[in-house]
Amino acid sequence: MLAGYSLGELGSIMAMQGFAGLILFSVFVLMALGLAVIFGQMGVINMAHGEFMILGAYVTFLTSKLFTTYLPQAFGVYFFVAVVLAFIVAGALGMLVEWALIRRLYKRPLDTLLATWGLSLILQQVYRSIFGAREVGVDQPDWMMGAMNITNSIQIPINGLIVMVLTTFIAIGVYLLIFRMGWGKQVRAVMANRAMAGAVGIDTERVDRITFGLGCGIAGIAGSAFTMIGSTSPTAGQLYIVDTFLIVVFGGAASLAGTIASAFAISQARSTLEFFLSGSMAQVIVLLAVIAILMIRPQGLFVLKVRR
Amino acid sequence: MQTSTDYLLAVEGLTVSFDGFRAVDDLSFYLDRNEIRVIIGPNGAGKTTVLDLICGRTRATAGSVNFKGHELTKMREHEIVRAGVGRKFQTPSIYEDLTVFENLEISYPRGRSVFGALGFKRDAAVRERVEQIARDIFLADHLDQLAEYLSHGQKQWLEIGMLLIQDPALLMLDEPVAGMSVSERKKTAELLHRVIQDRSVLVIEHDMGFVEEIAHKVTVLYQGRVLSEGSVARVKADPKVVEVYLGH
Amino acid sequence: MSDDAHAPHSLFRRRLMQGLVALPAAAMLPRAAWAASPATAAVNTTGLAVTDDTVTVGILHSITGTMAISETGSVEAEKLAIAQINESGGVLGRQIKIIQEDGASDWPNFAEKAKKLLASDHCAAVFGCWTSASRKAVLPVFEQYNGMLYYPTFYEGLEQSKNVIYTGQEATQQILAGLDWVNRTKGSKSFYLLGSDYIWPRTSNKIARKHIEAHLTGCKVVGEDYFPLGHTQFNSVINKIKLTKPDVIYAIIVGGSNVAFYKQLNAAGIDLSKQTLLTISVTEDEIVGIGGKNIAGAFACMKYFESLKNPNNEKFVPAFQKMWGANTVIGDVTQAAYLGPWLWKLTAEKAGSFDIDKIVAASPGIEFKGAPEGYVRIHENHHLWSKTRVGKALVNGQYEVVYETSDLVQPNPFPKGYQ
Amino acid sequence: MTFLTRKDMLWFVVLALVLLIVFPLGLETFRLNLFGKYLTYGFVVLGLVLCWGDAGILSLGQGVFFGLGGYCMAMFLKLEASTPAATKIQSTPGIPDFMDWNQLTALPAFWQPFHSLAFSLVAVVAVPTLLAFGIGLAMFTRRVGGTYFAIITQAFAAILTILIIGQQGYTGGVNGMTDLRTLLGWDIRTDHAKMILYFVNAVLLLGAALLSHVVRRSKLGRILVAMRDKEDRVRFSGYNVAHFKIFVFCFAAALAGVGGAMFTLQVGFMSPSFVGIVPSIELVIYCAVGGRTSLLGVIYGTVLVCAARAAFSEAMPQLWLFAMGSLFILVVVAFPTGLAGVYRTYLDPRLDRLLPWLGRGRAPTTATVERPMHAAAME
Repeated sequence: MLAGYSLGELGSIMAMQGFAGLILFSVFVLMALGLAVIFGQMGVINMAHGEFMILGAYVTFLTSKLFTTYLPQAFGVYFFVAVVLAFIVAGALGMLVEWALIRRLYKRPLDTLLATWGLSLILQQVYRSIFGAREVGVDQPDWMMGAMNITNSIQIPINGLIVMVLTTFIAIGVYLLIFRMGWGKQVRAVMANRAMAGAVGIDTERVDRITFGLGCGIAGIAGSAFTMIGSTSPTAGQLYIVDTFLIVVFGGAASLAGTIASAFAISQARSTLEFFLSGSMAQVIVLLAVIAILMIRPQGLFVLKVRR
Repeated sequence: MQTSTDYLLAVEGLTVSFDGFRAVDDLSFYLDRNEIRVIIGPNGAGKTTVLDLICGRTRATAGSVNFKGHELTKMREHEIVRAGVGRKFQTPSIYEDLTVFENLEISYPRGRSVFGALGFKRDAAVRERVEQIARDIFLADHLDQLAEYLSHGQKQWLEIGMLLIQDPALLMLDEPVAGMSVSERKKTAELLHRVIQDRSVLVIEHDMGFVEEIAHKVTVLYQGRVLSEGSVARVKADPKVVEVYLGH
Repeated sequence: MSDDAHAPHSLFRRRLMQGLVALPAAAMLPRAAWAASPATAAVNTTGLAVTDDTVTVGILHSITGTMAISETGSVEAEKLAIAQINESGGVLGRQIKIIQEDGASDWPNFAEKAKKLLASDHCAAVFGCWTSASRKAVLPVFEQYNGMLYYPTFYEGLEQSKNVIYTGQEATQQILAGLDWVNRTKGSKSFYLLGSDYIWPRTSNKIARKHIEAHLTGCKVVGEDYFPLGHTQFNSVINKIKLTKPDVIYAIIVGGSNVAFYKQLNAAGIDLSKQTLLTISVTEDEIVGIGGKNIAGAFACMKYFESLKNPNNEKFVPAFQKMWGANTVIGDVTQAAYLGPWLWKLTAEKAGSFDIDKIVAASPGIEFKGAPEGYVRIHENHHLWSKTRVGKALVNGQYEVVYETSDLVQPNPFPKGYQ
Repeated sequence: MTFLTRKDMLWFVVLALVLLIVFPLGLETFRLNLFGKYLTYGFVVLGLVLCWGDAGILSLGQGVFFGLGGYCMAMFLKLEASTPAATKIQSTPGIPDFMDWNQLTALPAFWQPFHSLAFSLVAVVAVPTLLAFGIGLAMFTRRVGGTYFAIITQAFAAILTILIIGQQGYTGGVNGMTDLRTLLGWDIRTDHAKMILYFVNAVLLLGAALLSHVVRRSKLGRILVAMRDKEDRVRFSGYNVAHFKIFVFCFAAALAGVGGAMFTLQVGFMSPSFVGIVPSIELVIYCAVGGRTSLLGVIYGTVLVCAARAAFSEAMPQLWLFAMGSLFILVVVAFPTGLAGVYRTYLDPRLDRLLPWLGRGRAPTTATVERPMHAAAME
């Protein structure tokens, strides 16, 4: 299919295609980071992760409405306020859920899966009751729309750039918090031996709650960012859940670097294959490849044992 | 010099490294038929790892483990068991949701394939053998009880019983008397004395009183290597051993 | 089921009514009196849920699950139509009672609920279904229990059942006129076909491809791609489009994917005021989620747009928004759903009975002059004669009508040469 | 060794009475047909009892096996319905309608054997079993288990859904295979046929429950439980753990396939909406509500949840989702042993006091020592 085009055209397409892969990569990292914290660090399977993302999207929607009504002159920057709010609201709900539900199930990881599935049903219906079954439209300020022209033939999506920047910041933040500031050490200590961690003075309940809240908060930010590129409806969260889990599992649950590496591998594979094949086949091939690799090298990728 | 095949178990040049850390480093030792060998050593010396390597739970990076002419490092766990190696874990590893009878029955060496298990009949021979073992391990009155409700000592006995029912040529025990009350310990020692007849035994143990009671030979491990080997008296007198282990 | 057999009867009725209305005394009577509720035994010989003053119908759409996004509008339209019919005196003198069931976006569940509505509730008619899959699932049920389904969605065609009235367009009604128009007015020669990966987009694109290759001279398809339902990443295909530079992007993407597609299209710098995009899957409903700014300039080929200027629509839109909220938008399918109860009422009154077989027999030729889209008529193949229109999306989320076929387009669910 | 204790026997007979007499007499035909549909899920949850309850292997892809069994049956029925006479308006008469719409001009090779009922019936069991064998072989010998296994089975469900929907010329796509009419000339759409199919289904389900009971009562059943508790101990007792896991996974898949075939026969079509992730999780939840270690409990649980869902959603669909979500959470958090657990804790002891003769079925010797879930085994 590449015959009959000039080198210049092909070069521009390659550049844009590379960038498309990078955007997909950022999207995947953003989706998976929250889950990597919750599943990787705590061993909890949170099937309601998608619903926490959509909560972030709805918060962004409400923020945009508030700005349109009360602060129209500041509409250009509402998105940054929304990201912070999304983090706070989703994180707070996450902590509430941890307190009410998750802490009773730490010894039964498979059961967290079922309970959080129930939670996701409830959240979907809550969104439907509050915002209606239809999609809501989240307005963006003009500067966030459209493309940046690098050259005449190379255009870079601005919303993609914003997602990339946001992802970079959050990934660095998570890295610092979990691996540099000792928080991760506490989390891992609690996970390895709850009684012992408690005995050496770690407030285990607080560690659990804040970690879960943090993961949900990051999901909220992801949801907020996705209002730029996807749909906001009560059931939209379901679209992300399989991909997200596979990325985290593929990367090896405990390591942030693993999550990022796996997001990179999957996004590049998918974005390249989609260019040459139809979208459906690309997705099937990538999923199958991921599973095949997981079968061949489970020991290399599964670096962490789930808390039992 | 004997060749390695004359021994029941010949461990030669056994090495395993985890991310560059050599938990067991070029380890060699030999175990005679009917010999009772105790492995001692400070924490982190690699004692449990040696047992893991022999029974296939951990794969060796290099070296060989020869058991009755079988190269164990190339075999899978259940094949090693079927070749005659039994292994008791440090914390009692029994099936808490099953009764004592069922725990022993599962270990009975028959019907180990999927369809063998499906067609397995609980006949007189099975029942007799289970009851006999149960008497040996002081649990004859507990056959119908769920293993979950046994005391810690009884759980240790049950696990030993689960090994005995397979009549292994090599029995490996990881701290069999750890965490027991004085009376339980006494009974366990008595039990072990009985079960170690007519077979080779590899024991990890910290309790020196117990070690002196049973050991034919002692191997002292330190940082994954053999520090000293010989009779209890000889090892106790070895200044290197005193320094790293007994003396602290 | 030819029209002629019943023509004398209906002609007689019309004359009779005209005569009655002309009488001064009759004008004084309450409206229901001249509609003169006929005896229940006469209008219902097959055990439907009809009493002396009520008739029960079913509404069967997804109000939970992923399809609730799309189907909500249809439920609202059907309830509005039924409320209006009840206000104007009901059907054959009977008020309509509604039993609403939730299909829950699950096809076997649709079949289960359809069975309940027919076998247990004995509904005289059911208004419902949205996806083809749900319709295919309930179809055997309607045929077995001899029920009547009014199905509102534009769909791929290839079907015709005695027990279904299709109030939306079959594929050729929606596709051909739009392609002709874009070829004629924009001089477009090359087309890139996109779709969600299921039967409606694939069949529609198949028809579009045949039409482009066989009937539009010098035109060709330069690419065709499908994406799983719910796909949200379109940057790669957008690059492919940029590479092939088609005159027209022909997009049949549905559901949440739409939002992702148009937002990413906009972000990739494809300006829809320069690049022609023709869709048959984005109604005003979807634009709410996409955002008017992201899709402004695109063309949609439908039979109805909320902005249509005609007396019927100018009454319909305010009535709808009064009932369901001033911000509610009305898309093509919503309007088609609104037609269902009205067509059924007209048919029942022409047949003088609720009996399914009589409704089936009376259906061909039923005319509804009050339709918001303008005059429609039921074809013998149970689809509607209706006009095809092209609208241009505006920033405010509405379409501006830029083209309208001069005549009603004949429905042709089994198009020769397109299969 | 007694195969069924008296109490097991009693409860099994009670279930048989409920399925074969109470439901048929107490329900109108169309409701009975619905219950027949619910009972097809019963096959899947029986398999889950062994796979998840006993062996601790949680599969979130049971819908895949249910779907495959259903598709195998549907392929036979579709071919029978697509006679040249019935499809003469197509460009290629004699092939299923959806193939014709997708420009296929001949029946694909892999469809050919489905002209034979015998082949199709074998395929109903064999296809899901073979797939399960392949997945199991790859996963269990590599020691993938627990949450990872759950997530990977979920990915399989996603892949198969995309494939079925994408390859619509061969599979009927998202619409599925619809308009199935006759089985060897016998019209399966009439009320009478549905009644007969209900009884066939109920009897098969009772048979499946007995078969599952046989497996659980064998040493293999005890090894499954042992594996869930202490996998290493089983391995170091000389068993190849992977083989046992593969077996139980295949067993569950085979049962699910039978359920799928019965579903197709009773509902009259098969669509990919059963292959996806959501139904697979729902099946697990039915199992959890019934009590994941009780064969009879899960059947009651399934019927109860499905019936409650139908009743709720008729009245207030919004409430239904809240109710369903809360039920899942409640069961998992507060009643992890489900209905069967409630029975065991509250009803069983009373029953023993009221009807002491029931207990006598259990001999006091070691010969009939039972598992802790013994009461659940058949209640």
